[in-house]
Amino acid sequence: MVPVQVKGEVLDMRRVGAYHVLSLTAPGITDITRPGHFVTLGIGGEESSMVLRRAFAIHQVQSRGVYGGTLDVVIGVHGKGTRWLSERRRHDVIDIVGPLGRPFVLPKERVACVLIGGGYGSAPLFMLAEQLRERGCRVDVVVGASTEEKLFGVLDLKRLASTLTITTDDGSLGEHGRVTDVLPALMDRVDAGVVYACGPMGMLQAVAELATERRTYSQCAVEEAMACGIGVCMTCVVPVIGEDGVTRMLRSCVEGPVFRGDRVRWADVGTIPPDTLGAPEQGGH
Amino acid sequence: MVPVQVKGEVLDMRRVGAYHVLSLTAPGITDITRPGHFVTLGIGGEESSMVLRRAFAIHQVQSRGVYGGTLDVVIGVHGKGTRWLSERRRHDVIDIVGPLGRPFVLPKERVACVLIGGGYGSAPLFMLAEQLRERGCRVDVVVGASTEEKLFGVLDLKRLASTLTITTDDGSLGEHGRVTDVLPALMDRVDAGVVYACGPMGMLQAVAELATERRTYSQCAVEEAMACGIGVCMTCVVPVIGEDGVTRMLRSCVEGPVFRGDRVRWADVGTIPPDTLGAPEQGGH
Amino acid sequence: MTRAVISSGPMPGTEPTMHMDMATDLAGILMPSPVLTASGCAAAGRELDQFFDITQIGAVVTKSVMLQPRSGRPTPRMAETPSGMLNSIGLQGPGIDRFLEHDLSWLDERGARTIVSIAGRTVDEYAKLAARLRTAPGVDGIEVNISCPNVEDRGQVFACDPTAAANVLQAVRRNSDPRMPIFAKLSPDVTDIVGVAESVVRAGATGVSVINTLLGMVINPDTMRPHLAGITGGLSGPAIRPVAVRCVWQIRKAFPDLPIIGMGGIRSGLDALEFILAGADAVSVGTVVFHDPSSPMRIHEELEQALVERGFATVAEAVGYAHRGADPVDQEDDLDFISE
Amino acid sequence: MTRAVISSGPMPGTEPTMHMDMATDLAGILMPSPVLTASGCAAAGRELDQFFDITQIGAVVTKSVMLQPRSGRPTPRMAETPSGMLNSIGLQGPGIDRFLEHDLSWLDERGARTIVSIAGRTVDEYAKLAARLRTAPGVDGIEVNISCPNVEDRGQVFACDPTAAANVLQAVRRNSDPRMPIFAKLSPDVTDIVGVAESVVRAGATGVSVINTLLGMVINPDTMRPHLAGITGGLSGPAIRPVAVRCVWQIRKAFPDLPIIGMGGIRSGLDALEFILAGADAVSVGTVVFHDPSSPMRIHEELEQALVERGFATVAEAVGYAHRGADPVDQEDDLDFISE
Ligand SMILES: Cc1cc2nc3c(=O)[nH]c(=O)nc-3n(C[C@H](O)[C@H](O)[C@H](O)COP(=O)(O)OP(=O)(O)OC[C@H]3O[C@@H](n4cnc5c(N)ncnc54)[C@H](O)[C@@H]3O)c2cc1C
Ligand SMILES: Cc1cc2nc3c(=O)[nH]c(=O)nc-3n(C[C@H](O)[C@H](O)[C@H](O)COP(=O)(O)OP(=O)(O)OC[C@H]3O[C@@H](n4cnc5c(N)ncnc54)[C@H](O)[C@@H]3O)c2cc1C
Ligand SMILES: Cc1cc2nc3c(=O)[nH]c(=O)nc-3n(C[C@H](O)[C@H](O)[C@H](O)COP(=O)(O)O)c2cc1C
Ligand SMILES: Cc1cc2nc3c(=O)[nH]c(=O)nc-3n(C[C@H](O)[C@H](O)[C@H](O)COP(=O)(O)O)c2cc1C
Ligand code: FES
Ligand code: FES
Repeated sequence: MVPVQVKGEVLDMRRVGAYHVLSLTAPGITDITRPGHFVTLGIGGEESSMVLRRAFAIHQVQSRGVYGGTLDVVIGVHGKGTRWLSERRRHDVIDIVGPLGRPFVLPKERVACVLIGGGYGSAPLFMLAEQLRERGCRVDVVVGASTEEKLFGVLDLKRLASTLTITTDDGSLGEHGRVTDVLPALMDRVDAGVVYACGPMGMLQAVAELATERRTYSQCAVEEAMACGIGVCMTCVVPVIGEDGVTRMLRSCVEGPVFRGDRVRWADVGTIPPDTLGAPEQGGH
Repeated sequence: MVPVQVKGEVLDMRRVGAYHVLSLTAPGITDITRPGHFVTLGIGGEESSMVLRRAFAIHQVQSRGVYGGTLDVVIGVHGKGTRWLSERRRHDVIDIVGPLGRPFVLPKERVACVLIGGGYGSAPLFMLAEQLRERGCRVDVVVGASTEEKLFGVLDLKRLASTLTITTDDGSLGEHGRVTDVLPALMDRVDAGVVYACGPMGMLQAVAELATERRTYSQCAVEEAMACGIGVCMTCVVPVIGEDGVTRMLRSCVEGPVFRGDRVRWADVGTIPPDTLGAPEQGGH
Repeated sequence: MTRAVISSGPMPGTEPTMHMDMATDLAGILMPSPVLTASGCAAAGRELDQFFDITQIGAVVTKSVMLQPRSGRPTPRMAETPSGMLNSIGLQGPGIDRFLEHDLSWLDERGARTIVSIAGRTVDEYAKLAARLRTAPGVDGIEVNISCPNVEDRGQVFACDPTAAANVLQAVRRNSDPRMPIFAKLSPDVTDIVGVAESVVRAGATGVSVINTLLGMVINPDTMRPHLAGITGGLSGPAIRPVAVRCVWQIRKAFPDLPIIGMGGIRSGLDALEFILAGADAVSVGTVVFHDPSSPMRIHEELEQALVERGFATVAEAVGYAHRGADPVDQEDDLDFISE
Repeated sequence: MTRAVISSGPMPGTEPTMHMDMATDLAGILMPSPVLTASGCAAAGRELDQFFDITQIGAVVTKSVMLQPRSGRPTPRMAETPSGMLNSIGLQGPGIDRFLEHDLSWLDERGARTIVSIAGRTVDEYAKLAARLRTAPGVDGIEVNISCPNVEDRGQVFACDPTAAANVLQAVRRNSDPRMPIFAKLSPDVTDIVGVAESVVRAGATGVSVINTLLGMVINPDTMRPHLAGITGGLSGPAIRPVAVRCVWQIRKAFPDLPIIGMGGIRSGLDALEFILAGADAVSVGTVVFHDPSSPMRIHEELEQALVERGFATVAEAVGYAHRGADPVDQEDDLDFISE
């Protein structure tokens, strides 16, 4: 899979709850996209003061049709770049690079899969759910958010999943609480073989720890601030334990964003654990 | 006259020859605008890398109506700021400061006036012509440009002026040549009392010198690069001889843009003439 | 640091329209706001007074004035650059006499607080300027622009040499009322800005203004020559903000109690807050005035809002707040890589 | 200056699609283009080779490598700033052994020209790195990143002290093949960059790379703490371009024949032209690669177009062209004001 850089045309921009769903033409990208891939978008036009691209999980792709491949991303307005994006209109042109990153790994066997999405983190789970079902896997989905309008795609996910469980911190929809409150029971009930998660770091940590405790294989898509998105700048690192037991600071844009949940040192994210390869304390430098 | 800073809404943007005519609501500005005033416009939106405003002569004002005052400016696309402006559409909002600068001085007597515009320099002459005619002055207009499509407002000026003479460098419309080729004969013919000019520096110099030779009073609106447009930065200076015979570097944004043609040291623009007040060579500093 | 004691965190649920007391004591200058204008970006206040009431901001810092009238440099004097601009005005100005008569007296009558910026070509010129200001009414403080070449030392810029800088400040101090607050305006174009700060403070500066512009240049692609008539110019605007914040941070870290006026690319209340958290007691708005002539007042209001939302009761509480607490990373900073 | 002789002006009517020979001789490195990548912004070329053919640009300048593997700094490692960014990566890297095996060998096989950037914490580490490179195939040049703190001298950054900088360059020169082009990468955070250049050239540097990032910082308005885990970081991107062009200009003026690689905020072919006219023999594209991963190739093409339009037959003709002719203003520059 080789990422490409293309000019995409805005086909549609619509509000869904607290989010904006942006549909773009993306010739050359959609054919090779797999669930968990992301794109980066150029921001603010030619004379923009914002020099860095913004990363978004690919939500959906439509490979055929008159536009030769289109994709959707789900945008939560956070700062000035996402605000600018949310103001784009039909026919505006946006620079796209993708597909980027390592996608979710799909099981060879027909195991039961539990998919967990926090906020807009449910966006990449749609494609994942579809492909898992095509392989004959049972798919159960849990989505959570602080409040109802920050849930994304509840209706569609209901259609894609055997069961959909919803949690909100304020109880405005579904269970009152967090995704991890309902996860253990669900994992037991369906005899989960794999857990997939995408959402805020805190949620990923909790989900991964739960899965690891229960010796269930987990795959988590992390979100670290990225300057380049293509592996050349080293801004997006997280501490990950390798096959050899050694912790390294891995680039989440190319070695992630999807990591095995039991390999990421969640509690140490934002630090350099002292036993990391090349850490300052080690080896005297 | 106190300038104000207001948010203007784009009412219309239309192409006229090589130019774009931008109509904006400008409450509070239009009532106090006089011919020769200019406005500065904020460029590129909030996250723009372009921190400086751009200056434009006020072409027309409509003081009443549902919008509580609207104004037109004529934009020649030159660099990135004017390109951005030319891409604005109805309902976009633009930050306006104005009216700025010293306007043209109008004669007390009913003298014959010759107005000369180079390129978009004809834009501020419309209001001027109207007001001169209201005072009973005869108005003759000369407009020149490199080529036909860089002439602005030929049809309307024909209506406003007793005679309209057109020159183009390439002969594509009107006389083949420069405005100064036709000016002496015209001045003689109408017995010009005042000459008004707006256009490129080279043209202003030629017109002013012609007028001064013939002892005709002239008023020239200059165009120097301006960082602030309101008199606080000192970037826009030109060498001007004062009533006391002393040359000073005067701010064209507040002491101009309209200067007496015989007072500007045209040949020395872009230098500090050695006899300027405070010049390095003088007084040993 | 002692200046930055605050126990309460941000107060959630604070009304977005709440007001607080923005009063600021800058080295004894009592001001209704910590927001000032930057020298050279507000002339002597008159023009901006058309856009907002200049008595409502902290103070007007006037364009650097010299002993004699000065014509400045030829045009072009400016170039726009990404998120910034270059200027090369050459300190055009009326000279101190006309400034006192015409500009300072107007500011005084108008009731604005005024910090007068002075610039000289020799230590003696600075001394004379200070002496002239000593008897002038309406001077609340002096800012000493030392980013000028010393004609007695092969044009070496005072601000780039700690000794030369100290000589200027000492001369100004000696010729001023002992109670007059004197700010040395520092250049970022030095290897060690903290060292220069130390030097001017020892020489008698009450505080420092940081930063002046960075030396830069633009080549015009059409003429294929330097765009500015002066060849090089001073870079200002939002582009330089991270450099300015770093300079304020370093100086505040070294001098917990030194009055600091911070500036460099401030465009919004949050930008002003950044400087205050880094350690500035007050802030100056420069280039952004050209973009938005009402900005000093707007920034004052946005800053007030930002401080209220974060639960600060006074401006002083926020000064240097980013330095609070122990900071292990900061400790090892010097031994790690400062730049890639 | 002798490098910049051209008699013909721009040729009007030149076809916009015309090509020219972009071949560039950078201190003996023969390259098909004067456009390089900047160290730390292209890793070791592999990732960018997905977006354009890295053998078609001048050279890949690799991320600064150290003797040992290095984990770098904690995150956050970056902040976006107006027209720029701050980074504080802390030179994360695999160490020289793995770099040679894994990265350099790939670049060599791929047929790309490679300038290897090295970084050390002591003069001895630089010496060892140079010695390791001496026997490695595929090294076309060495860039010595001296913006590192000297652990043997209280963390004083090598690049900020002409003597320390010279010691590093001397050690690298002594341990390298005498014909190996060695570039000292200079920091703009100094009072006198020409002095540092002089010092490293005397010590054996073949040329200089200018500029590295400016030291900056951002305070996060939410946490009210420095945004970067490393507190300060390096400012790069279009925001710093005027500073970078000025540094190239000053060094070219002092050294008419010194090979110079210019960089700092290059985004377009016209930006690259600006550096070349100011005196750079070649240019590196850094931060803008993050914005546009194809940019080095795009900039090569835009630069070619810009040179053709201006009537240059070779890149070398344009190098330093902005210095041409007598310049009265420039003469008096030193005695006038360099900054407001
Ligand atoms: C792999 C990946 C996938 C993502 N998928 C989505 C998605 O599907 N939908 C969505 O709404 N958002 C997604 N994000 C987060 C999105 O990239 C940020 O919200 C966005 O970059 C914030 O930009 P801003 O201009 O609004 O904020 P600003 O605060 O102005 O951004 C300043 C800088 O910080 C970076 N930054 C700030 N917050 C984040 C963040 N949370 N994550 C990464 N970088 C950040 C920005 O990229 C930018 O460089 C994803 C991030 C990553 C890394
Ligand atoms: C008093 C006055 C009245 C003007 N009236 C008009 C008008 O009616 N119609 C019109 O099309 N143009 C007018 N101009 C010129 C117009 O302001 C410039 O064309 C415009 O600023 C160029 O901006 P840009 O972003 O396209 O070019 P850029 O080259 O990107 O501009 C870069 C910087 O240089 C300044 N600059 C560049 N060229 C000029 C110039 N010719 N004059 C002044 N500043 C310049 C810009 O303001 C900006 O700060 C006027 C200028 C002045 C001073
Ligand atoms: C056009 C212009 C003129 C300036 N003149 C002076 C001056 O006379 N004296 C001085 O100390 N600083 C002067 N400065 C520097 C500013 O006061 C300020 O230190 C610098 O521009 C950084 O702030 P800013 O980014 O907000 O503009 C000038 C800056 C500009 C842009
Ligand atoms: C993320 C990042 C990492 C960098 N790493 C290095 C490095 O390892 N070695 C080095 O000499 N310069 C490094 N630099 C500096 C660049 O090579 C370059 O000198 C500087 O960024 C200015 O160019 P630019 O504005 O085009 O980025 C780095 C810059 C960035 C933005
Ligand atoms: S974002 Fe640049 S390496 Fe990951
Ligand atoms: S443009 Fe600032 S003084 Fe005229």
